[in-house]
Amino acid sequence: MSNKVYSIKIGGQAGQGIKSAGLIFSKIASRSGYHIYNYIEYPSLIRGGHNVMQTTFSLDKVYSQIRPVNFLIALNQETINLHLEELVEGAGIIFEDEGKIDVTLCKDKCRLFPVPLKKIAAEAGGQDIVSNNVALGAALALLGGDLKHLFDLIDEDLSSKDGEVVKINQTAAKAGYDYAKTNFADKFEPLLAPQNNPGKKMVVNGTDAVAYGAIAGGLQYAAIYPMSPTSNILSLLAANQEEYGYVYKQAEDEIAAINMAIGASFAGARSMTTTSGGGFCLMTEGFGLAGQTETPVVIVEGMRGGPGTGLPTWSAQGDLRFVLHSHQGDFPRIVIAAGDAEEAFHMIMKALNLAEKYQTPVVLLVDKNLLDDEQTFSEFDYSGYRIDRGKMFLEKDPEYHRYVNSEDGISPRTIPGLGNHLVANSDEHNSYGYSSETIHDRNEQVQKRLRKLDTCAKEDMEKPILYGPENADITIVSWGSNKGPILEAMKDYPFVNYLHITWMSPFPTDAVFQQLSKAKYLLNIECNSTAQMAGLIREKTGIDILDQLLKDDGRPFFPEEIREKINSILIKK
Amino acid sequence: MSNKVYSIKIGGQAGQGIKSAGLIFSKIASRSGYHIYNYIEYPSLIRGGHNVMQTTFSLDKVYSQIRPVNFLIALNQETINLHLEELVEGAGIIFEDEGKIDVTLCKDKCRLFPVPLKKIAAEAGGQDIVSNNVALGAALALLGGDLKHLFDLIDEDLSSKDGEVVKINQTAAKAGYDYAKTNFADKFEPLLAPQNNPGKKMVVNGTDAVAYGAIAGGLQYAAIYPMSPTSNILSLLAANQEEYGYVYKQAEDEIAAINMAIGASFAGARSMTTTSGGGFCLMTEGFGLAGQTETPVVIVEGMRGGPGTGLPTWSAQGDLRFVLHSHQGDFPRIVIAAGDAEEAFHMIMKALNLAEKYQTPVVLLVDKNLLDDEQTFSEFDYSGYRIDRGKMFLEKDPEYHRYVNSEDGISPRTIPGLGNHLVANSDEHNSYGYSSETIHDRNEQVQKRLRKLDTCAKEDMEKPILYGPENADITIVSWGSNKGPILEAMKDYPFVNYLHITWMSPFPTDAVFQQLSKAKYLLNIECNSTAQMAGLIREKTGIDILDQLLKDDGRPFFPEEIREKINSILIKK
Amino acid sequence: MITPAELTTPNFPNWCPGCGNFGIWAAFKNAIVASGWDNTNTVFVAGIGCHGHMINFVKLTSFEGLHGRPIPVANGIKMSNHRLNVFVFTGDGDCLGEGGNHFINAARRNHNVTVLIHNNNIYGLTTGQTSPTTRKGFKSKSTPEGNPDEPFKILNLAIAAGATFAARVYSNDIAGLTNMIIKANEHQGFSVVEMLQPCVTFNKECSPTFFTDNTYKLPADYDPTNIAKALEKTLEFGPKQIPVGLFYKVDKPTAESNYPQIENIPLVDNLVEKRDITKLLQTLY
Amino acid sequence: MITPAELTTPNFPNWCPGCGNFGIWAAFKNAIVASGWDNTNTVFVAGIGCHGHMINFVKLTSFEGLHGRPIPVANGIKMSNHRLNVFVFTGDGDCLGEGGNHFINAARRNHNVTVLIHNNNIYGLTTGQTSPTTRKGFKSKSTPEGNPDEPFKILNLAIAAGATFAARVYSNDIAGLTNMIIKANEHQGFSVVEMLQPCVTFNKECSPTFFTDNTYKLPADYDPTNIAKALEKTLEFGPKQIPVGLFYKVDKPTAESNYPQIENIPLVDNLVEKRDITKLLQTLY
Ligand SMILES: Cc1ncc(C[n+]2csc(CCOP(=O)(O)OP(=O)(O)O)c2C)c(N)n1
Ligand SMILES: Cc1ncc(C[n+]2csc(CCOP(=O)(O)OP(=O)(O)O)c2C)c(N)n1
Ligand code: SF4
Ligand code: SF4
Ligand SMILES: [Mg+2]
Ligand SMILES: [Mg+2]
Repeated sequence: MSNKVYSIKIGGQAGQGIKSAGLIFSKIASRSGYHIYNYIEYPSLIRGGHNVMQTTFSLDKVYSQIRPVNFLIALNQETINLHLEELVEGAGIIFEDEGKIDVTLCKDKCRLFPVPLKKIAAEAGGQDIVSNNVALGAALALLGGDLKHLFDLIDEDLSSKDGEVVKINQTAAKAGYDYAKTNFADKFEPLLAPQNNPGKKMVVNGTDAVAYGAIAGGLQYAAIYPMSPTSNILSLLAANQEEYGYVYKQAEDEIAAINMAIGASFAGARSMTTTSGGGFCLMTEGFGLAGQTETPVVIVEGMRGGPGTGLPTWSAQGDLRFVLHSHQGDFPRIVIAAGDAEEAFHMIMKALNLAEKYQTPVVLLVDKNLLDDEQTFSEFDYSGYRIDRGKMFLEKDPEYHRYVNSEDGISPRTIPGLGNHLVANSDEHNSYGYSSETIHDRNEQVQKRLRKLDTCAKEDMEKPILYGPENADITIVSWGSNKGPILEAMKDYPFVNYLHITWMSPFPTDAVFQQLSKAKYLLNIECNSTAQMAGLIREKTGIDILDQLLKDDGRPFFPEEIREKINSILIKK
Repeated sequence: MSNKVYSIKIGGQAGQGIKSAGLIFSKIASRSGYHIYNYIEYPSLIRGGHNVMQTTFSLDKVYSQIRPVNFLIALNQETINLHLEELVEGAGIIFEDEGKIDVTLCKDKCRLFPVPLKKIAAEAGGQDIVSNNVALGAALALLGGDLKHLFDLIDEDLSSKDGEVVKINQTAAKAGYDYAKTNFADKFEPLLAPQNNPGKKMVVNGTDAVAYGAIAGGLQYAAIYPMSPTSNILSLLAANQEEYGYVYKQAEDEIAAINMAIGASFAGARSMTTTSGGGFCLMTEGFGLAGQTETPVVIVEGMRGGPGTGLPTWSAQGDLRFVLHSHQGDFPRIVIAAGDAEEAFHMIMKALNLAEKYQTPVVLLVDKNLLDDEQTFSEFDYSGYRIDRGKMFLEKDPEYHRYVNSEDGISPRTIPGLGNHLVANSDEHNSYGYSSETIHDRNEQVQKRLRKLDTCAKEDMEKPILYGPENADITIVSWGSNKGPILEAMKDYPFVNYLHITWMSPFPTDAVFQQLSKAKYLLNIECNSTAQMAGLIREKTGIDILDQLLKDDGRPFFPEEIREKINSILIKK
Repeated sequence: MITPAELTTPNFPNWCPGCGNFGIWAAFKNAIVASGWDNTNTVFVAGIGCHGHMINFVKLTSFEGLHGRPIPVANGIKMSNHRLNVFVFTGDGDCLGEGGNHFINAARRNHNVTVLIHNNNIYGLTTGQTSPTTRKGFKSKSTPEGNPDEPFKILNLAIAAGATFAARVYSNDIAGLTNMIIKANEHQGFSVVEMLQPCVTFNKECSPTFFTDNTYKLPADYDPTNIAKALEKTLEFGPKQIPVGLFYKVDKPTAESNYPQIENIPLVDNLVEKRDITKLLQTLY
Repeated sequence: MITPAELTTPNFPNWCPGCGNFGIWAAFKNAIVASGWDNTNTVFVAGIGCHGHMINFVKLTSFEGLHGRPIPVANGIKMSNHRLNVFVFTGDGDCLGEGGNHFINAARRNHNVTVLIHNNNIYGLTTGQTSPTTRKGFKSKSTPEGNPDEPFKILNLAIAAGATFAARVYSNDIAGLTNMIIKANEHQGFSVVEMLQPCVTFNKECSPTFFTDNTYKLPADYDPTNIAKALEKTLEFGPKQIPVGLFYKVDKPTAESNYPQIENIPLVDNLVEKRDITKLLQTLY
């Protein structure tokens, strides 16, 4: 089986513990030596809505969810109904054996494993919610997995609860395992058989990556107003603040959040905030304030389906142009976008440096899928990271001028309390910081600020990453979390390459131009309706990408859709 | 002299009545048969800063301010110092003859007309502020103007004050006039000699045009938070609401302003708001709310120098990309920009129709110069205007669905209180308006909304306007109030034409492409630092305009700068 | 007149079982039926939060706007058609976090709308962060070591800002809430009803028992017309010390009554017509 | 210690002659000199309005932010370096119009900053529209027929929101204001000083004579520790009935005191260092 990719899906109502069961399953897979990718779907409701988590796993690296489902755990009827079509021939289905779930429609196609989940849970002393562990136990039995991992993970997951709860869950899991072993002996392939000496791999999502990356990167202050899909970042930041010595503060709204972060940064603290598009609307004024006052700040913008409240719990890539152009007038903004959790980890650390080095706001664009979906990675290696606070002026100088003109656009920054007279001013100002409307001061300051982008392009901007062969029949262009399904799809196409764009401002015009102008066939892939990246590329390079694969329904691309598109191009050719 | 262009400048401290004196002067010129263009400069201060107003006038149409000054009224020293270089050989200068103003530097170049302004004012029973009318009287004498016009205008200007005040000002004006006649007999050309049967022309700025256009266009509700340079619009709207039967409401902030306007519009009122870039930041979320709920709203965005608080009382064109891209996700927005007051008048009326026809937000972009600067126009002819409220469904229908799918993207809109169940929803929704996250509903609604732009492009979008010959040696591309100085400059160049772009979204791609692709030499002119329009053109048409004349210091282009640029191109050629 | 059945939508509420929003839902529907509100005379506006889902569950004309912004939308509606009964359903986060500025300024201006605050002392929909009414020390997702911040006293703030009607009811007291919603709407002016709402999922403290155990009715002789007394009474909050009832009511001109141009006829009842502005243009010569 | 001369900048105030901002300017400089505030220990943040120009006229470290947003900037500064004295200069429009949400929520959280409100009952810099403190009926550029809205009572609102220090002073009472600024800064918590400030250009009503004629000092026996009394007293406003002085003061933990990680050393005194997060990453296996 080696490099084959399998998937298991767990579905049920919101509140049935789907997410935690899925995460446990994926960690079992990881500990057993597999690569995984977890994809989760849930509505903007607390209860009752349909939740589903899918773990895709393989001995090879897995880059994204896949469409076919090899194994289904159905905690409710809806799971069967909604995902019937995804089931492969011979897929296994574990479901509640109490007559309530109707499996007639999958009878012929699938292998049915009815398990009295609630009954077993009750016998173990647990409530209905414990069913998920019964099901996990049964699944492990069928897939040849190691029960020990499940025991460990239940232990770790419930470590904050009392020992009795752990016990009940473990007992239930074991009973589920035994039930399957007894009743369905040798009915399924051992897809999850433990490998020898598996390398250790983290199971990490973008939320973990951003929060922990920020902590590693020396974050000192974060002010945040909760908003899906970034709210879990604040939970992680809140939980670890005392230990790591930074401050997390919940603001009354996003306007306050960014202004508090700016105040903190002005005072000398490494600062950030996080939000989604709707909250970013409210930050746009502060965004430019940071640009104009030259105060570092990092904004993590987690995209979800817009406009308006839109699709709060679904993903999108519709805010690219928004973050590139919001706020009146021209000022230097750095905008970078991560393609997966590992990139997000390194980018947030980098963003904290960039903001301070260039004394300007930095946006890290991520999206709901990237933030929520776990993937296996080797432990992040940040040994090469160095804190760079840029031109910090910490002496005392009565002649200190905050906005002194400079070739690279960057003026030495000081902090309050050192004795220098420091003026930060959102009005146009002279080099001292005092309000000024003269042509000379205006031009000097506007141009000084904008020169930072040139400096950044020279010193820090990263070229897009090319995956696949240097020369290819089809060149895919995309960005953000589309990276996953694209790489997954490319496994089958040695003559397709992928240009993954990570810097949007400054934009690596030359590198993009060079790569695209030699491409034989260009395909742009985006999760929005207007091909925002393609527009940017045309504006910057003149290259008009004619073929677009767009999707704006909140769901991620599946590699199958990309393969289908590639095939259709190949046929045309 | 016929088509020659002259200018008179009045300068003094803020609070010295510069603006009102300049306006009176320009109306005298207009009533005497001249075309005028008024340019005003003032700092973001209430008092003490330097204010200056320049009236450019000619028997021909005048499109903008010009650099040379033929006549200066200096109410303070700064006026001399700051504007010395602009004075032409032989320029006249009226200034306070009390020894305090030092005119040594202009002695040789200019013709000096010292007048004891304050003394004359005092003799007439007036305070220092009356000096401006003394000076106007003296200027009229020197320029051969008609004192009767000044008397009339003082009367009209001060109509709200008691009769005594009018009397004092008129007496002072007459005394100034007599003083000049007596002391400087025949010392200057009669540049302002009344013409026979002058056609009546309005002296109107963009503020008047937008406010009165909105009133003419059936405005019913405006909620506004004051912000330069649009605050005077709200004054006009506030003053006329009772007579014309609409409601103007000051909001607590811009977020409230746009949400109140949206609420009013949802209820069935024709609604608008006004702001500048900083306030628009705060409206960006409501902007998309209007898009998502399909609620009509017009936003007048008056640009000033950004970023941040920037240059509150100076002009810019730095918000083009901002209004084109703000808010998360994709939705249809209509963005149009006016080139002068007359365009602004017709555009605001049109905008009110467009918003209701397409049930989506419409931005009218204007700028500080356009809003503040008066120009002579024949009376606006809006006889061809028809109110268009689009698809209004005013019957009662129990099956009414607010967001029913339709080919043109527009669903019939009803209003509350008619008995229909109407749901407007910022969450993604089904055709009824209920929240929905299904792929089907999402795609249907996103695409339905975006189709409105196609419909608009077909039915309403206007092509850019070409000024000058169809074929030219140089084709200038620009937008907004640059129109004035460009047309003024073009008076001297029969082989230069100008493509004036007024629609930004939807964008008239074909028309722009056709015109530009046949141009011999392209020059893009903008008041920003990053050539935002040129970027848009390249994104849409692929045409890369290589020559840019940019300015971002808050000042408008002067026709002289454009001529200089044209000359430099011609030399290169 | 509308019947309960006619208020039913295709969507059954997806709030958590036991959520206080069910009580509010029931009371609102009762009030609608009892008062003859329907699509000819009533509109409600909702914020974003669990409370905001209300628009999917009551078949009455509604607008679900942005998080924190239902009040200005309601103000715009009421000014344009003051014949409508206008309700706002908002949350403690929606109203006092994101939307605090609108709350105080609309209260000050005395817009004639009824603001129903689902106060569950938590951000429900975003899965349990503290809100501006969460008690100090409360442990939540955003405050694992305990909330560092003091809460607002909603009604005290409302009265200080200018609200002319201020009441508190427990969400599961359906009869009392029905009654209070009707009274609040009858009041001409900015009416605030703080609804004590259990969030059984993220705020285990403010449970139904907590509210039934700790609330008491304002005494019959309590005088709701004295502002100083009302300000004092609305400070009270503690174990066994949560008064419910009408704290304050005063008659003052509403925001909408200050505009002569809509004195006789609602704004939207005027035909939208091209206006003759010759007179205005005359001033420009 | 700083001398008055050292506070001078190259810019002379360009407020209108007679503007109350001159008094505030003088008092602030007095307070600076008297208290030994300087660039080693003090920062002020200003909003946008005539008041905001202050940063150009006092040579002390400052941040002029956005209209309505000085308070959150100040909160961020104070949390990052709580050894600094942090002042906010804001206007009635800046603080209660655009910035109202920050005002009430920062008061609630009791950030240890001093908020000095230039209350001229008008939007000065935008040349004279009504503000949230303009009296009903006042004729302005935006209300030629008279202001339709009621004003806030700033201090009443501040106390209801949670401010722990609330005072009112007339701007031209330079000695009194100097003293009150010092006291407000000494107070540990969210201190609000409403400064009655004549705008001689756009608010002819609230003139210096109006304020001298109609203000009176709170009686010596007034007890500023009783919140109910303070709420009542701050309702008072009328001819000859504008009390000035300290209305309310109570000691409560400040926002900054709730964070153990900055108990001993201000946040910014820590070196920014790469942190070892091995422990956190361990949880991901
Ligand atoms: C501008 C913006 N910021 C943040 C959010 C995310 N958000 C949605 S609901 C909510 C809070 C809900 O709390 P509350 O208003 O108390 O409502 P509840 O869910 O408790 O009823 C937040 C922060 C949003 N939708 N929009
Ligand atoms: C977001 C935003 N909206 C509006 C403005 C315009 N503006 C500048 S100052 C001001 C009001 C000033 O009033 P106040 O705060 O009372 O200050 P004052 O000038 O009276 O001192 C306004 C509305 C702005 N700069 N930014
Ligand atoms: S999360 Fe709380 S408020 Fe939301 S539905 Fe569940 S119980 Fe109700
Ligand atoms: S406008 Fe008013 S507040 Fe502003 S400087 Fe002049 S007097 Fe002072
Ligand atoms: Mg809540
Ligand atoms: Mg003010």
